[in-house]
Amino acid sequence: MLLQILQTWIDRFTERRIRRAAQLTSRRSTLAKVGTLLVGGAALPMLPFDRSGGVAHAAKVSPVDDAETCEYWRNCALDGFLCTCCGGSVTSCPPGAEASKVTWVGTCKNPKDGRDYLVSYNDCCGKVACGRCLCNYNERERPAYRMGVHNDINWCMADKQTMYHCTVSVIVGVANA
Amino acid sequence: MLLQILQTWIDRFTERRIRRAAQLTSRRSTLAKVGTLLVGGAALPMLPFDRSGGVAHAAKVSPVDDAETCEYWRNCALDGFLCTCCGGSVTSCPPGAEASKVTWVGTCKNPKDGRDYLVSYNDCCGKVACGRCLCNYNERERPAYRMGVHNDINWCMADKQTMYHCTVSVIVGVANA
Amino acid sequence: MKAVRYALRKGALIAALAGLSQAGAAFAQLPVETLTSEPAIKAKNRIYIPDIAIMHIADGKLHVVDGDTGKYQGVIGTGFTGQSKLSKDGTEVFIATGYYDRGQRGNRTDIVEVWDATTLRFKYEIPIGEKRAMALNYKYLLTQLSDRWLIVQNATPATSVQVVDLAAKKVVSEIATPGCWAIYPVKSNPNKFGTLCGDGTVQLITLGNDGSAATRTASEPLFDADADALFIQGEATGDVYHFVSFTGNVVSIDFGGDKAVAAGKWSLVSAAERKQGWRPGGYQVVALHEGTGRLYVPMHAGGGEGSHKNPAKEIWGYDLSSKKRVVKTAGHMSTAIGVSTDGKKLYAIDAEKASLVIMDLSGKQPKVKATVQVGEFPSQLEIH
Amino acid sequence: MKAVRYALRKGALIAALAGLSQAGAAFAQLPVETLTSEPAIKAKNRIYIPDIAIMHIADGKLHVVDGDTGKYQGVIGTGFTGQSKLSKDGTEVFIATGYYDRGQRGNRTDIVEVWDATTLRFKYEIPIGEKRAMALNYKYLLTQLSDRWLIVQNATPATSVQVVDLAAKKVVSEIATPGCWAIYPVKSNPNKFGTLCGDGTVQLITLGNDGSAATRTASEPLFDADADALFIQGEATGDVYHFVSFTGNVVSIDFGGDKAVAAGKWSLVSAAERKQGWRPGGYQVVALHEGTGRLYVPMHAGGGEGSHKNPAKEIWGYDLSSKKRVVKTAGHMSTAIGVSTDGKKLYAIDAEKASLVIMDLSGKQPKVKATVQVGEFPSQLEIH
Repeated sequence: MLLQILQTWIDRFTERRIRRAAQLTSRRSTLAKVGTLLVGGAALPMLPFDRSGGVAHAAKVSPVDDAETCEYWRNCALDGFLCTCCGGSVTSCPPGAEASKVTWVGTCKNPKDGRDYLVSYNDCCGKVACGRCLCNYNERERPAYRMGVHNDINWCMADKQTMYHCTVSVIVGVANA
Repeated sequence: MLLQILQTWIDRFTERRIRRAAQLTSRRSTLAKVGTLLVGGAALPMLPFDRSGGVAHAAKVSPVDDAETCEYWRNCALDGFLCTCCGGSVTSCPPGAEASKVTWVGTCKNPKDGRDYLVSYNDCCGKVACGRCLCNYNERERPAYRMGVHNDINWCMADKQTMYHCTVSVIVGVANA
Repeated sequence: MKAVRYALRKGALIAALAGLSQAGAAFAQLPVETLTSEPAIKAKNRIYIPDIAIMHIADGKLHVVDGDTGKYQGVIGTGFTGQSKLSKDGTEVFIATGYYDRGQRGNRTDIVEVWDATTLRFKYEIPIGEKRAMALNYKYLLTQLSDRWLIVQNATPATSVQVVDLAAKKVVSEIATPGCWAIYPVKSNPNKFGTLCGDGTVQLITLGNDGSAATRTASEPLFDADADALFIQGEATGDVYHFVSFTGNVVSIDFGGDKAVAAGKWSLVSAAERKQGWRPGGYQVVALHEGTGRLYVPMHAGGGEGSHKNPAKEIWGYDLSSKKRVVKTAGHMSTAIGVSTDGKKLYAIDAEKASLVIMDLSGKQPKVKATVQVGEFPSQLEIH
Repeated sequence: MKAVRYALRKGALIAALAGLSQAGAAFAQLPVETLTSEPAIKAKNRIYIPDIAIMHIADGKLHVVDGDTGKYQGVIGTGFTGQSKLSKDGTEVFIATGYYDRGQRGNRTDIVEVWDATTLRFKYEIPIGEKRAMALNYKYLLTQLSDRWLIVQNATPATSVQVVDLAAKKVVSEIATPGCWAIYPVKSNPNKFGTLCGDGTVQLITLGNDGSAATRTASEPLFDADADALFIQGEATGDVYHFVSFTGNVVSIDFGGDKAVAAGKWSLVSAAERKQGWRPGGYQVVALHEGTGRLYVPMHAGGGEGSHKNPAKEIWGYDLSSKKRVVKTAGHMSTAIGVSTDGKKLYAIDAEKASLVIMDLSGKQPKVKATVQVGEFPSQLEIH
């Protein structure tokens, strides 16, 4: 599933360019190790620190299953504003915002069933930054030489209207199914 | 001095329009009572509350004469970012910012000599908001039907580049000299 | 499952995983999901809260919150010191704003944007003049009189208004209003508005068919901007506007006739309270429910010259006909308040925490029902 | 005079005024002042701190701070996810950024802006393509190779770079760099740069006179992006770049030859520290002073998969030749660090407080000299 998603955007945006440079960096090299990357990473403690200047979620008491908190399991690699706090949900953009065409995919363990799910972190686009519930988790995230698993970039980048509004976390499969 | 300053901008920007509407609201009516306004107002306690989301001056310990604090005597009617915190001073705009052409004038008591000084609150213009040392004091401030003593407006409004950057507090005279 | 998750977070990995694999058997695998966009906000009663975002003043916002639950509904960017106004039918939001083509610099464009009030989608824009007032968000700096007339406050700093013809989608006139500020609609006449002037008079202007000032009258002096200035925001019952003054008087002015005339003056504060410096303070200082005749004001103690924007220590409520205080409740550091259209909820913007406090008015005293953090520098609220 | 002011603030007005009029006699009246603009920043040593301002992401900022005192010097707006770079001669700041003509919407323009580094005034702009990477501020996403070549990182998400000819003031070529990221200048050759690739290789590209890739080589795999990824930011001694890896290794790579080659690998952490999860973390994780051969890294304990952006619990310093740790000091919750050009000061961005911490390195251990709050989301610093 992850490979399929990555494939889709690779096909859509980079095919021609990749062909040109194929002798140097095969497409496979960009993707080959993603599979192994998804397996085996342990859910180690993260330091959730508030960089929102105290404006966002700092004072919030967070029940574990609250999708409006950074600690919600699907957000294990989400860097940005939770759409759940912005008028959307984990699977929907707030009114007036458009889901990004391209995305990156994280792998998060659901504590309820112990399964590792592939989570698509689409950005919602075309509106001012929501500014609420700023989160920053980075499980299995990598620098942008592994673009498909990088989160320090605006994933609205391929859209006509690229303003970053917030981020959803949509289940797109199971990691090791 | 205050009347002179007000006169300057009135002359510059509104003469024609005021003439047109002279039968309804004489220029004098806008200004007549400013003189009395300047006299007698007591320096009562203000509630300096932080609306900057904790980002600006909240944690600052402020000696009385520190021009980088909201409590500095010249800031008795300043609403905005102190240029002293932004790379400028009480009488100079930070590098790259331009002093506003028009301004409003406050009256502040200097605790050192007991005199009431007329203070010109020029905005510095043409750059992003400085974002530091946000203050909000309002001695003798009035709603915008008394535009010359109003501070809830961008005083860069008459400049070619109107982006609001920060505010200075320049002594332009003594109130009751 | 909390214990399991806790163990995981503590790094007791092996034990936790053993626990999880057993737990896993009890749960069905979650299905693959489909990503959508919310077509529109769901809340029936909405509060629209403009935010000048002074730290990033070119990037203001209009936040939309559920007036019943406090749940955040969505946002519209409002540009550089944009003023917003819900359309009379509640289906659109007007935003008078401007942009530089390089953010902080470059070429400037001033427009009225028209947005859908529930889908929060942009519909169209109308070019306006550059005299637009670049002011903190206040009610009455952008006013819709009728389906046709939308009036934009100007300041250069000379004051005037520009008249937008919503049918023709253009500015049709500029009307000088020197020494005057704000645009108050007059319910009985969709072509008429009032404005408060620094000499204490109220001007009434009636638009002709071309949008120019067909008639204009000035009242006698009705207030004293030096000794007891009126806050610019007031609320109306019919054509009678109720303003409050810096020292705590209610000044009612009838906008319905040829000239504006005094329609009563009374004090919010007793002699003792006046002595203690109880005064109104904030940016939106009058909340009025016309049906029940309840008027609310955010009050602070120890006030004096310059305290008129101080946040509230208490909110006081009055019966407008008897002029008696019937409510005295916590102030929530508010600088802007409002009442729901059914009169059953009181809203307060906490300026210190940048939050909206929703109070239930059904009991004897207001009771906090929800508090939601909203934006950075909210100074106004508009109730749908 | 403090007592007098205090009395005033307490409202003991009459007594205070009596005191003041006597005090007044002792002070000359303050003169009327003249308003000016500061022609330029005064600090000799400056730190340029980019801020994505994610709450208002269209309105980023580049803050300038005095590297000796921490005094704030000024700011430049950097638009929507702008990347900034001081020019090689230190007189200009390049900003690769973009704007919509209606803030959050409308027509998009992408440019490189050239600003004066001390007057903080805009000089001119160069149009660039819309593929510009809209990324968090990181070093090496905008790189000046020579007086002529300025290279802009692209992401669509396919990766490439665009080559700006500063003399011609235009983009002259786009070079595909699929699966690779960042632009590392090579000191020995002003037409050459390197880039890190996800397969663990390093590509070296040399520009021809027309700005296209005249030569391109790929190294053998030099790191493992799965097991031990390299942070994208590293620092060079000569042509040798020193990167650190997620698990705490230093990986040195020589960019000087035809192909990039390994130039040493060693561990920042002992076996015991590794077991305790001591790892590098942040966005700018290597500070290097070439003269003294000191290398600093922000470290956190209890780290593991996903902790690579955690702020520092401690900052560790090493002697690059002996590979021995010589400094162990407080971390200041930093996620970005740097050393002054004279090697005498260590700078750290406290990500929690959004502040710059200036440390004096002249003693045995770094000593905090000043702390200054800067912006909202600083993730990088550049030292003049």
